[in-house]
Amino acid sequence: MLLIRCPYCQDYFPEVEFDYAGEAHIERPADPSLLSDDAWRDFLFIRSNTRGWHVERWRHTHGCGRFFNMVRHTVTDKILLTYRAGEPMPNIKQLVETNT
Amino acid sequence: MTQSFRVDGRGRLDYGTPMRFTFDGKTYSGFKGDTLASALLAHGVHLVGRSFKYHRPRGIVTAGSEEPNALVGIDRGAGRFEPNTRATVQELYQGLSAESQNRWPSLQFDIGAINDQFHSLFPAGFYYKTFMWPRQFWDRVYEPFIRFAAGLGRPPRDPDPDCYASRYHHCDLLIVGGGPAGLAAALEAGRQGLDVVIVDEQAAFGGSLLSNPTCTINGALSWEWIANVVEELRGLENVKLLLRTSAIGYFHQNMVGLCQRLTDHLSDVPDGVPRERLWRVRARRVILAQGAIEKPLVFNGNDRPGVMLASAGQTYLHRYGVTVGKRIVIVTSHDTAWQAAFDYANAGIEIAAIVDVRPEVDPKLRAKADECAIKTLVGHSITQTTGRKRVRSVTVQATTDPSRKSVRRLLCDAVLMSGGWTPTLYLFSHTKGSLTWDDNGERFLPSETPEICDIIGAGNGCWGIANALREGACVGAGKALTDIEVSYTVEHDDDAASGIVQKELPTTQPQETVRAFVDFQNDVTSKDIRLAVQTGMKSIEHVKRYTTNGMATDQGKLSNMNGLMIAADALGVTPPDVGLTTFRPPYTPTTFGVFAGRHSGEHFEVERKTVIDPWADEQGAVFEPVSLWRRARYFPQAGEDMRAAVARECGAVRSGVGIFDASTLGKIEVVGPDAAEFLNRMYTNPWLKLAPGRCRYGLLLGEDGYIRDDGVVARLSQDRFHVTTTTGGAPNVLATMEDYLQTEWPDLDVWLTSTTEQWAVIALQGPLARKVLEPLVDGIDLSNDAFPHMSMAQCSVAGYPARLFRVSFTGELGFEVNVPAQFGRALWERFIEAGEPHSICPYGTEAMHVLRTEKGYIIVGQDTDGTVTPDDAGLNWAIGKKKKDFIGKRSLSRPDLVADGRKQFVGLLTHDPSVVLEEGAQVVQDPNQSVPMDMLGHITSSYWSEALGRSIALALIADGRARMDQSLYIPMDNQTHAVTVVSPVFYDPSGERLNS
Amino acid sequence: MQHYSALSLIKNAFTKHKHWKEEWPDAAPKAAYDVVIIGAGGHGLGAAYYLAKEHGINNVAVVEKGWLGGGNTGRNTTIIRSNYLYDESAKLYDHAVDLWETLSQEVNYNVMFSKRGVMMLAHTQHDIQSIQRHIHANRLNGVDNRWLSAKEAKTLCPPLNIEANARYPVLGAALQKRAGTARHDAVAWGYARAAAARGVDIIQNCPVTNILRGPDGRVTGVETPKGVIKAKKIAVSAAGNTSVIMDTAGVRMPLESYTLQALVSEPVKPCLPGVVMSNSVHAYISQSDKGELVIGSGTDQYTSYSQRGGLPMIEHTLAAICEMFPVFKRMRMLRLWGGVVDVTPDRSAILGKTPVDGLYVNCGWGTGGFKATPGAAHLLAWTIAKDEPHPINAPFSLQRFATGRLIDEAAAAAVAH
Amino acid sequence: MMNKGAVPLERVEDKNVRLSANEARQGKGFKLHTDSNGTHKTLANITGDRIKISMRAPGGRLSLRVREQNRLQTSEALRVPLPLQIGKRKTDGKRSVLCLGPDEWVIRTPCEDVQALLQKSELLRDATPHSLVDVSSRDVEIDISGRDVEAVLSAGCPIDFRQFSVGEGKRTIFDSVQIILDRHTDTDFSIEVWRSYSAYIWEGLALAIDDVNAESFLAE
Ligand SMILES: Cc1cc2nc3c(=O)[nH]c(=O)nc-3n(C[C@H](O)[C@H](O)[C@H](O)COP(=O)(O)OP(=O)(O)OC[C@H]3O[C@@H](n4cnc5c(N)ncnc54)[C@H](O)[C@@H]3O)c2cc1C
Ligand SMILES: NC(=O)c1ccc[n+]([C@@H]2O[C@H](COP(=O)([O-])OP(=O)(O)OC[C@H]3O[C@@H](n4cnc5c(N)ncnc54)[C@H](O)[C@@H]3O)[C@@H](O)[C@H]2O)c1
Ligand SMILES: Cc1cc2nc3c(=O)[nH]c(=O)nc-3n(C[C@H](O)[C@H](O)[C@H](O)COP(=O)(O)O)c2cc1C
Ligand SMILES: [Zn+2]
Repeated sequence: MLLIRCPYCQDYFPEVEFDYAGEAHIERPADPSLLSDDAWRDFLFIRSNTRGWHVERWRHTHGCGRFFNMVRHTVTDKILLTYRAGEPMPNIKQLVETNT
Repeated sequence: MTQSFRVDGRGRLDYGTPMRFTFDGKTYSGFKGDTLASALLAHGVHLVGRSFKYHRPRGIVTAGSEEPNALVGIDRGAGRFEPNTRATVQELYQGLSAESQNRWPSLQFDIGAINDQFHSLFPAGFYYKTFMWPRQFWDRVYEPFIRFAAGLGRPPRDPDPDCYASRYHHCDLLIVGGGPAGLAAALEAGRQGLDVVIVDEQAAFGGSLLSNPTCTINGALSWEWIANVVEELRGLENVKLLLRTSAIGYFHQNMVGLCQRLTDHLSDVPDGVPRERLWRVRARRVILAQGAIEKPLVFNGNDRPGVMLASAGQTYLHRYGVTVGKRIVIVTSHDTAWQAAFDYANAGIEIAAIVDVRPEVDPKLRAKADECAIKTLVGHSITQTTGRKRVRSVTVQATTDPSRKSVRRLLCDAVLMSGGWTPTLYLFSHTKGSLTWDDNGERFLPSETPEICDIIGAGNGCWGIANALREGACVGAGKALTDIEVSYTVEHDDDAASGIVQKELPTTQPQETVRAFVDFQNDVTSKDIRLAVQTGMKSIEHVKRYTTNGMATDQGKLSNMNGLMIAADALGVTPPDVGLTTFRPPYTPTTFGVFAGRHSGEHFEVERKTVIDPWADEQGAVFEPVSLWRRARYFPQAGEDMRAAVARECGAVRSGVGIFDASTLGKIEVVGPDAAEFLNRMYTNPWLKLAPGRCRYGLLLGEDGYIRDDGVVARLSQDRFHVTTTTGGAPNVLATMEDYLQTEWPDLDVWLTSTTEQWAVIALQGPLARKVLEPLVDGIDLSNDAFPHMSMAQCSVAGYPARLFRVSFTGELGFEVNVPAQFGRALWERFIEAGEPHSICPYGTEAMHVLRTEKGYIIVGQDTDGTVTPDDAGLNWAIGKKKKDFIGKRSLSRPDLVADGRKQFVGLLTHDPSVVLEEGAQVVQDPNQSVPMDMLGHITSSYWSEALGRSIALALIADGRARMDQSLYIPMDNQTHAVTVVSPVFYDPSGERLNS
Repeated sequence: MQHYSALSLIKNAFTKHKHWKEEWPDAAPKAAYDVVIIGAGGHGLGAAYYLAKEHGINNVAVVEKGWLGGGNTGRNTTIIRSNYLYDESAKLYDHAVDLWETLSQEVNYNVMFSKRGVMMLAHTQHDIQSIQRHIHANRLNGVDNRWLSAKEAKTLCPPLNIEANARYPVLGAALQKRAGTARHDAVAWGYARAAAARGVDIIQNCPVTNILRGPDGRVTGVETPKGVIKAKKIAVSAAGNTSVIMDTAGVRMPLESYTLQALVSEPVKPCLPGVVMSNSVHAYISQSDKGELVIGSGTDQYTSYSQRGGLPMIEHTLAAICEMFPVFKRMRMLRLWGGVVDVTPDRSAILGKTPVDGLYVNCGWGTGGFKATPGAAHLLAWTIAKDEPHPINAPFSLQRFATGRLIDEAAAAAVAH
Repeated sequence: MMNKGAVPLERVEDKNVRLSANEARQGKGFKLHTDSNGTHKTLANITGDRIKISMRAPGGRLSLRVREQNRLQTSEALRVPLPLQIGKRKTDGKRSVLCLGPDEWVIRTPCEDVQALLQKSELLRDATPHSLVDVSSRDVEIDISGRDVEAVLSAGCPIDFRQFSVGEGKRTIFDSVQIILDRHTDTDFSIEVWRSYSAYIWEGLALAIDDVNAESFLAE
């Protein structure tokens, strides 16, 4: 069971208070009707499924209720960082370097 | 029987409290403080079980949870039978009743032992090679036979009446293992004021010190030292001590699972006390001080009852006051077993010889042996043992002497063996911690772990009590291991701990006669491991799975290292090149019950009830579960079955007035200046122009274009909507809405609040509904003109603040009254009273289903299944044609969603009106085609309609709307039903009744 | 290939088992192959076998990053059944079950396919509707599946709790008699041995790090720590790791990899004759031929390649098992492990061609592809050999995610084993 | 304690009849069996010297949502103090306000205040976007106090009570059910939970108490 820092509550809480919500930074197209079937497929279904540092969404469902983002390593499950929804994707390479 | 193997003046038993117990029906006695194993040994009983494959007689090997052989069934009365309990762990209690396992008809005489005669036919992997011919024999003969032979203990047969508990716990420091290292760590950390939890799986703290009463620590004898430390720790409020508590698994971020056994050791178990408790401990820091486990030696006949680990011998002697035999042979490749010999000699027990396979040993040890007058055979190996149910002799021979001149036979009734020590790295490895190979010690040692975790004592490869204490004290104080600040003076330390690691012991016996066991329980011999390698199993993981080495209930605690050494030898590579198999939780087998915890029986999962539920209950309603809720399904009157009750309830709604508890519907209050815009983006329908006081049916899709949910949405005011969802869909709809709102459209000024349980919802449906309601409503004109279908108003009903909807899911004139939940029951009863003159009739979900089916209204999840588009469902009218976008819109134009042949929602009428079709039945065009048939679709809803005097059904049928009036067929097991495709609206298609 | 039989076993007993040969040689990669299959699970090994046997393509390598069979093939709960809802799925899995029936003889290796029956419990009206829909569709598709009353279910499976006052009482069940389990490791070993005997190279401890493509876009080979291995055709059959490898060929996949956990109890004498599954209560269970109860859990919530799961899921699973079988509360968990399952949006597999010439993919089997092993292997071999899908796997194309022609077994059932 | 809340359905033992799925679906084979010892658990208070649980009388409760930039304005207009930090509670007379999220507060106030607040909100609506929703009836409140309170709550609540101070409150879970937990003193807590979950929570607490009591039973 992960221990997750909610960037809104600014504290650590156990995974059971949170829901995973898939890969982060996949923005819904402003006008989907302009997309080809393939492009729309990509939006709907294609995920990076990264083996390594993965940027993903979580929601502190049974806490403050907010969606936020997390950088987690999908092999070690180590959490590098959590940040608020809407903030830009961090430079992971740099972060990893400074953190190790 | 007498306890003729007790040793006077030894043991930590309560000799004042004798206890009786039975084993295989025979009565024995022991003392409080004994384990079942020690009490049996006290009577000279070694033979306690039979092995898995060959049914070889097996005895007690260890004195701990790593025991592979001494597994017994424990029976504590009805529902309290438990198989595979380790006799070495089970504490004795008054009246304990145990039985041996995997033998028939008896432990002494076991037919299955015939397998042993044919062992050469059953090498590792034999079953992959045979039982294939003739093919039919597999199902009927071979497999039943294999399955019959499976398993160890007999399974429990009755429901377990015990309860189990669980807790979360947080601490600064969790210490696993209460030996010298763990205790010293707890002492330092506890004195610093940290929140400490220290656990040990045994019944007492002290670890290996309990088996070493002669050493002194800071002047105190070891047992005294333990008592002092434990007393000090108990006195500290910040320290929690848990005995009989196994750390079972090390999970992410220092979450360690513990299983605490609360009652299995008690003679009288108080009522209602949980049997076990699961602790989920989240610790800032974890210290692993689990010690080390002794390795058996692999030699011919090493599995005979009476052959045990040397340290177990010490434990039985010192802790339990029991000698494991009257004439004992020690066989070892390691120093520590010499101490066992000395201990036994000091206790006056005859040591036949110390057989040490090493060419040379520490002269100090030899000198000490001489002092004790013990014969030593250094550079000797065991080549054979005798004794079927108890070892009777061992044959030894010098390792340097191939000529067999040095062969000699030593009579004995017990053998204590030691192949050295394996640091316990199970939990450490759960963290995905890495191991390094220690060339000197020929063992794996802990290296890096991603967790905040230290490992100390014998588990860290350190030896000697003083060293263990020092490591404990350093790490407990939060210092590095090299920071020697606290030091302990230890006398009679057991620091002599060198040795060599062996594969099989050398032997001159002809290979085919050698049976040297590596995994006792699973009957894996060294030859099996070599055969696996020969067969091409070159990865240790393959060797494990091919031979089952390490897969028994001790999970390789005794067998993994020996297996590895032999496999490495067979492969001709070094042990670290072979590596270990993966360590997995639990550390020791752990009951299902403790994981289930409180969540059993009625507490298995929440059952939600509405505020009107008690009323329905009092009326004798029959309920059904709908997602987590239970809902009244129908209200049978005396003598009525479901069909009669439902027909009556439907009739009342169609001709008079029915009352229905709709409280479970999901409700969301959508508030803010952008509320309408938000709903416009979410739902297919247009919302911007909906006037306050009006309702609209809303349809919600997934981004993939398929129907997810529906419900009526009312506009309360410019910036406030009351959204309803399906009962089951409520949580998902809210979560989906929040998701879009927070992450896609954070700019919208709108907020969502779940009000599902704020409102009790009572539906009054039927031509007389207005008659019941009108007198109770204040200040609103309920006439059809003033308050038409799909109106809503905030008003007071029977004096309660209410949101009143004119809506209908039945096709009749209908109202839904929302009042704050706390008034729900009162209002319901008020309606029942007011409706009495109109014969108001409560109806349940079943009648509701019939009524809505008559009207062709869909139920999301029943008539749709996650692959149905609005067009498929005939709901295109619910799509705002001018809207540029809404969730799922883009998907609706994907090629397959506009292709021909999609399954469309239609009605079906059986040619025989009395036939009620089965929901889920498949529809075909040509009933005479052969299997596999071309299926057009399936029945989604099917009921007897009293109003129509016939059966009706809804279905999803390929190109359904183009098939109106076609005859289709429903082939069932023994007959085929013919149906006609019709519109899904069976009743009042013009909607007159609704608008009256 | 050395023939395995009772007779050979007896003969070898006389020669002290000294003459058993390696079941498959540990091959070093050759410079080039006609076909390289990435992933030595049951699917990949089986495909190599069928390529050699049925299509005469023997110049094949199966490249495995670890030990063969160590992926999900080696860590699954081995449920085999074919009573799926949609025609496409039913055909696919029934094709596999047909092959299971004779697999031991086919590869001369006893994979212990045990037709002990799989029972799926109904606890709610919704379950009954859904199960009935399956049963009827299966019947018309010629797939074995039938309805059992609760009592019949209990007769078949005595430890089952059918008390009416349970939180989720058993209202009935679907039974597929022809379904069951198999010895998972033996499937990998049997295929490996049979494939090796037909000239297939099995290269272990050799992770593929890159798929190489020529200027025309067609595949040319794979990069590994053991060097570049050239190949005319490449099939990726790497379960949880598929998207990582496909990425190197420039194909992004509709896949997410999750941890799925399973556990076994200590072994006990036979007490659970068949396999029991429950969608509403969320657990499934069988008893292995060795005596352990084999229990499957649900996927953990977040994507992971760690093969290691969390405790909450296990607590839930065992509560569910105790709910269905209160007699098992005193049984003990012996070992708990995880696998990495590759999950598609519609929970159905992807088996077919890819946008890259010469590159084929077999993945997305998620929590339920063991049962498909011989079928998927057979169809993958066909697809590689003919450069076009077999009619049975044609609907399982990658293309369906763009057209929307999904095969949504997930929508029809909550758990998909 | 474990009397069945639901009406147990008793299977009719008709020996020879095999129920078809359709029959089972239609409830055949089950007859109604009403439990004599009260099918509805009355939530009798639990009173012991180490732990007490009781149901709190209904009170007023509103969910307030407003963006940070409008927080002060709203606070002033409604005359409710809005604590800044998630998890903090502010009390003003009979009213107390707990911050649950960055834009979310729950206002606890006497029932009779609710309408007045809603009216004020209505007036504020055009000037200051916000949402105020009456949820008084949605939740029920359980008071739980006593020396063993942390141990009892720890049975189902995964938070670290050492980090949860007096005067704080938070949304969390108990036994997988969402609750709002408030800490009033070292040993006084209250749980706010959606109405239909309250019996389950109550039962969970009762079972937890059995477990905690066992500790004193078993102490050697
Ligand atoms: C806990 C659990 C329970 C399950 N229960 C069932 C069940 O009851 N019934 C059922 O039908 N299915 C079940 N499944 C699913 C089933 O196990 C899989 O769908 C099936 O085994 C997949 O087989 P495979 O051969 O495709 O994959 P795998 O056996 O996983 O083989 C893929 C191989 O590819 C290798 N590989 C990966 N990356 C590379 C690389 N870069 N280079 C070289 N090699 C690589 C891997 O090491 C692995 O050996 C379960 C799965 C799990 C995890
Ligand atoms: N000669 C012997 O018999 C012998 C054996 C082992 C250690 N020693 C001596 O003891 C010193 C080591 O002391 P130590 O403290 O490292 O080890 P220890 O063996 O004294 O203590 C380890 C303790 O950990 C407990 N434990 C192990 N796994 C557990 C789990 N998963 N959950 C709960 N409890 C668990 C055991 O019950 C044991 O009490 C060594 O340096 C050596 O000198 C002697
Ligand atoms: C059907 C099945 C039965 C198993 N039975 C046992 C068993 O009896 N004993 C055991 O230790 N492990 C058993 N395992 C688990 C394996 O030891 C191992 O955990 C699993 O293959 C995953 O590999 P890993 O743990 O090495 O990652 C079994 C696994 C499966 C799939
Ligand atoms: Zn938060």
